[in-house]
Amino acid sequence: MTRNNVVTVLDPRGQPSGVFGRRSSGDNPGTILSPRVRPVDDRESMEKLQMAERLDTLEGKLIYLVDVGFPGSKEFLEELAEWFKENMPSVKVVYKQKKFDPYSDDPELWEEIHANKGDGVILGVGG
Amino acid sequence: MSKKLLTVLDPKGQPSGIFGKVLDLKNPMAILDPEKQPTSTLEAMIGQKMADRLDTLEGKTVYLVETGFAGAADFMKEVEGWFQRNMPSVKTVMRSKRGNMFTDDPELWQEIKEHGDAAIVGVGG
Amino acid sequence: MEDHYNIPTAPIVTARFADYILKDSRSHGMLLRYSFPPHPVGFIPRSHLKDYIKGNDPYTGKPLMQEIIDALTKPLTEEEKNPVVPKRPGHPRLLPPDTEENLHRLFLESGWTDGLPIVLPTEERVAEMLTGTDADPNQVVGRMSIAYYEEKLEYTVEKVAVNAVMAGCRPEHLPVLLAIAATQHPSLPSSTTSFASMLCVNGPIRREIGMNCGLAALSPFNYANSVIGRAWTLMSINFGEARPGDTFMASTGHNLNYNNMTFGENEEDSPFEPFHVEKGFKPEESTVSIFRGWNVLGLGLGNAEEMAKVLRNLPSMAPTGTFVMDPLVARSLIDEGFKTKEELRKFFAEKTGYPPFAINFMVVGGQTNPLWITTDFVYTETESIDKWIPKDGIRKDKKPLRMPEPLVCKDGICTLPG
Amino acid sequence: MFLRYVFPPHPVGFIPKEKLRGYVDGINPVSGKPLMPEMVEALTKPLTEEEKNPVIEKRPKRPRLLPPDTEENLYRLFIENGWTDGNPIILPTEERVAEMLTGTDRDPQEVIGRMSVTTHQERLEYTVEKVAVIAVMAGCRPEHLPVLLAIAATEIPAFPSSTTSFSSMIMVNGPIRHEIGMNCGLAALSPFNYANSVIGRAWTLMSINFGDARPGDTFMHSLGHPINYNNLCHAENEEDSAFEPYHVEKGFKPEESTVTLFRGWNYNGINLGPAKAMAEALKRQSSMGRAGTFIMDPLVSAHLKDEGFKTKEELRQYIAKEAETFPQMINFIVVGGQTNPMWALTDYTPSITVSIDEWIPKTGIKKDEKPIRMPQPVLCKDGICGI
Repeated sequence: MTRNNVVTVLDPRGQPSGVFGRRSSGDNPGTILSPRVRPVDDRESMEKLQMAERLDTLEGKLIYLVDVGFPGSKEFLEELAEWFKENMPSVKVVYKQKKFDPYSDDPELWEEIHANKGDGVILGVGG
Repeated sequence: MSKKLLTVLDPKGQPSGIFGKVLDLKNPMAILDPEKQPTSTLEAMIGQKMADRLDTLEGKTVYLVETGFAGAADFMKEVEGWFQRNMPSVKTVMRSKRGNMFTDDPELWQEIKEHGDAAIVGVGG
Repeated sequence: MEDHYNIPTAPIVTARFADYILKDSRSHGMLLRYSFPPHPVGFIPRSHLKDYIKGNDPYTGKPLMQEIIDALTKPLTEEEKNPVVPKRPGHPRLLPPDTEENLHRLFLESGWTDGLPIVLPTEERVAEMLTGTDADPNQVVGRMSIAYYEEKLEYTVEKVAVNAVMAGCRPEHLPVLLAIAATQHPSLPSSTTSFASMLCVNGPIRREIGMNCGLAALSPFNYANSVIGRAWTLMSINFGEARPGDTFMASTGHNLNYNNMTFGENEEDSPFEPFHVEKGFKPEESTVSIFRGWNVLGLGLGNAEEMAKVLRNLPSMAPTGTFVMDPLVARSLIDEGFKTKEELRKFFAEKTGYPPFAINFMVVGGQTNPLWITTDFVYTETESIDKWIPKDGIRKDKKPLRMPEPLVCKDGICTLPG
Repeated sequence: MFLRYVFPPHPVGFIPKEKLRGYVDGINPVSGKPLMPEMVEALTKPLTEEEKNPVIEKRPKRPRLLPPDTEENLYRLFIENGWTDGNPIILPTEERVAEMLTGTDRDPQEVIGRMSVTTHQERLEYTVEKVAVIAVMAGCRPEHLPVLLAIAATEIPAFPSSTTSFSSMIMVNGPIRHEIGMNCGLAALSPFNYANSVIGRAWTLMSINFGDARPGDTFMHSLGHPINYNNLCHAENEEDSAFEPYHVEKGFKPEESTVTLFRGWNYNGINLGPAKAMAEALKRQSSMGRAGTFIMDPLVSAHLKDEGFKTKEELRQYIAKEAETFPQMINFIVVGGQTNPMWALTDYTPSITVSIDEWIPKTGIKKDEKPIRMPQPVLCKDGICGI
């Protein structure tokens, strides 16, 4: 294999597909084993997602602390609640745990926060 | 692939005339480190002769030596059973080799030399 | 929460993953307002957590709590109002012509290989590889990503052929690789826990392309076992976009990623039905079966009771077990009274408390020792190879490349050569 | 020596007594003759001439060069003779081997060892040049040669032949790790690093060609072992480890470069938890003997220091007591990218630790003008991810 004659080769990489993985639905916790049946999202639908309008202040607001299930999340959010009690006592905080595992959706919880007129959510801790 | 002819070197090691030898009992773990394993040479091995055979086994003492592999002891018991059924005059002596299946056992060979006429050794596998 | 319920949300992630999360969210359009306490928050004393909350976000240097409050109160910027998912440019079909030496360097420095020598995928070699199937080179075979939320890369029959050439394969191997690619499973799915995969081939193709199902099948002594296992890893790197530290987060990594424990099941010497027949395929169909897990205990000796004990003692995250055993073990299990794999599964389920469907058995080996290998691998799926085989049969070279055949123990006498 | 072997059917282990009785009363499947009469005959039939003067056919010395041929035919020759691991090789032309030999000052014809995958069969002898041939085949560059020469000189094969499918591990310490770009951090055991890949593979190719490994003949692994492809080749993460490096514990100076070879069967890679859990895992581990080599992420070493274990020795004593085994059977390696505080328990025992420095050229490691490096993993920037 003489190393100096010039050759043309093909590119080995796949092509960007505009298709993204989406978190698995609540009723099927845990990573669904076959990539073919996992829920997917595409560029267009993702670009339509809008962020919510922000609050003018946290004073007097109802903030949900949502624990996603990674080790240390509960303790961290409890310390967070402690901080609000000491520094912003008017902020009402509610601690909630997401069902299933860190990778699954929890529509009932979001519905509950909405129904109870939660003003904001602090979600964590990933890592 | 170009049709040009190339010359390449041979990747294999050269026959060295050096062979591994059965391990001595004092150092059974030597098997794990090639430098400590005793070796023998081609010439030394050619120099070893096989013993003359017996005219018959009738009335002789045959040592049945099991070397430690799984199933060897049971197999040797069956061999002993066969002699008792088919050649009752043969006196059989059951022995297990000390150390593990890779080590030498000079004391046992000495014992067989003094008391036995022949030996059946096994079962490798 | 943000889009559907219009409720502002402040996500918190530890600083270790800051780069990854920010890049990941940019590629998803929505610019969530993250804040980063130091890593990790698990397994550490409460006092540390208190300091984190009073302290700064190490990534941005700003006070953590202030960041969290801003995330919920500062008005949306223009950019946040209309998220854009950047459209990534496609890769060219051909790379710029260059010398072979420079191309070898390019493939290594771009991270398109496993570090070992490759066969450069020239147009001529890829065309020859494509004779291994009747499928249209431009047919999309699937999409893959080693991570969960990353953009998946799409690949065609031709792209599979490119990676097959790189791995050192011949056309006769292509149908097996296309079946693997069709499952869209990467061999090294990204997890900080360092996953490994296993690949078992069943059916007539094992013998036709000279796979090793017998003596030393899991060791590097067989051409097909080596290049097929390797090709799966090259496809996972190039279709799944594996970039260590960026998309591939395995802390120590896993040595099985080199060959993915690729073998053919020893159907001929096994007293049980072949694995793919258990999964509903006909014996004369050829298939690949894929497994994923972490632990491989290479030395198992003893009866079913001992096998169950070893599986029970195996600390694993998943209540699963897959045994790979020598034909001698399979026959001694029959002697112990287990007539079918179903009976075996029931026995093991009782002994370990794992669900029966999560326990698998495969037979491979050359009958020189009644050995079994214990793994915590979970079975994911079985895919047919036949639909990728050309109409007029597997495309073989005039004189197929074969490494020396191990002397397989003929049943019963199984004599060992001198 | 033509010993008079007699062959009962295989196996004789783990089978019921009646079956063994059947073998003894039955036929020797190889010769087709009744077993016991053959055994009697082995002791009574007079020696033949051939048996009186044993001759061992002396295997001829192999030529240094193979007959010239096209590239394609040479690839086929190497595969069909079983001289490779099945994956593509770089053909060892004289030009490439000469370039590889610049990686050391040692005389190419110096014999540096003899190896056999068996304990008793003829060992094959090899020179510095033969190691360079293997290095070229594996895809190495001159900068890797010193590590390979150190491994070759131990005469230890990566898969000594036993019917129980051995596997081995290469672990490198000292400055050479970074000089030749080895990976001791994130994904170190996975195929993402040039040096880790080609060095690990080279030991397998040496064991095949110097150890004369021929499956079914000298190589009797019943199932084989997937770790034989790369032999867990990695470098220790000395920088992020809370303990002293492995080779320093074994008496080498930190600035010395060494390679350590291990051997074992089981890789148990997914464990969390403190020293107590490590002892528990070792106690429960099912394997021959109670040896244990823990392969741990740097985060684990930091946790263990927090738990109060100042040195590896203190940790070793604690675990040995808890797991009721000998302290010297326990070893620790720190490797990983600190994304997960996990440790792996293996039943690997260290065979030997040897210096690499004696094989390095006087003028230092021979590097290419622009050394080949695969993308470096993004290591955890110190500080924000420390404890």
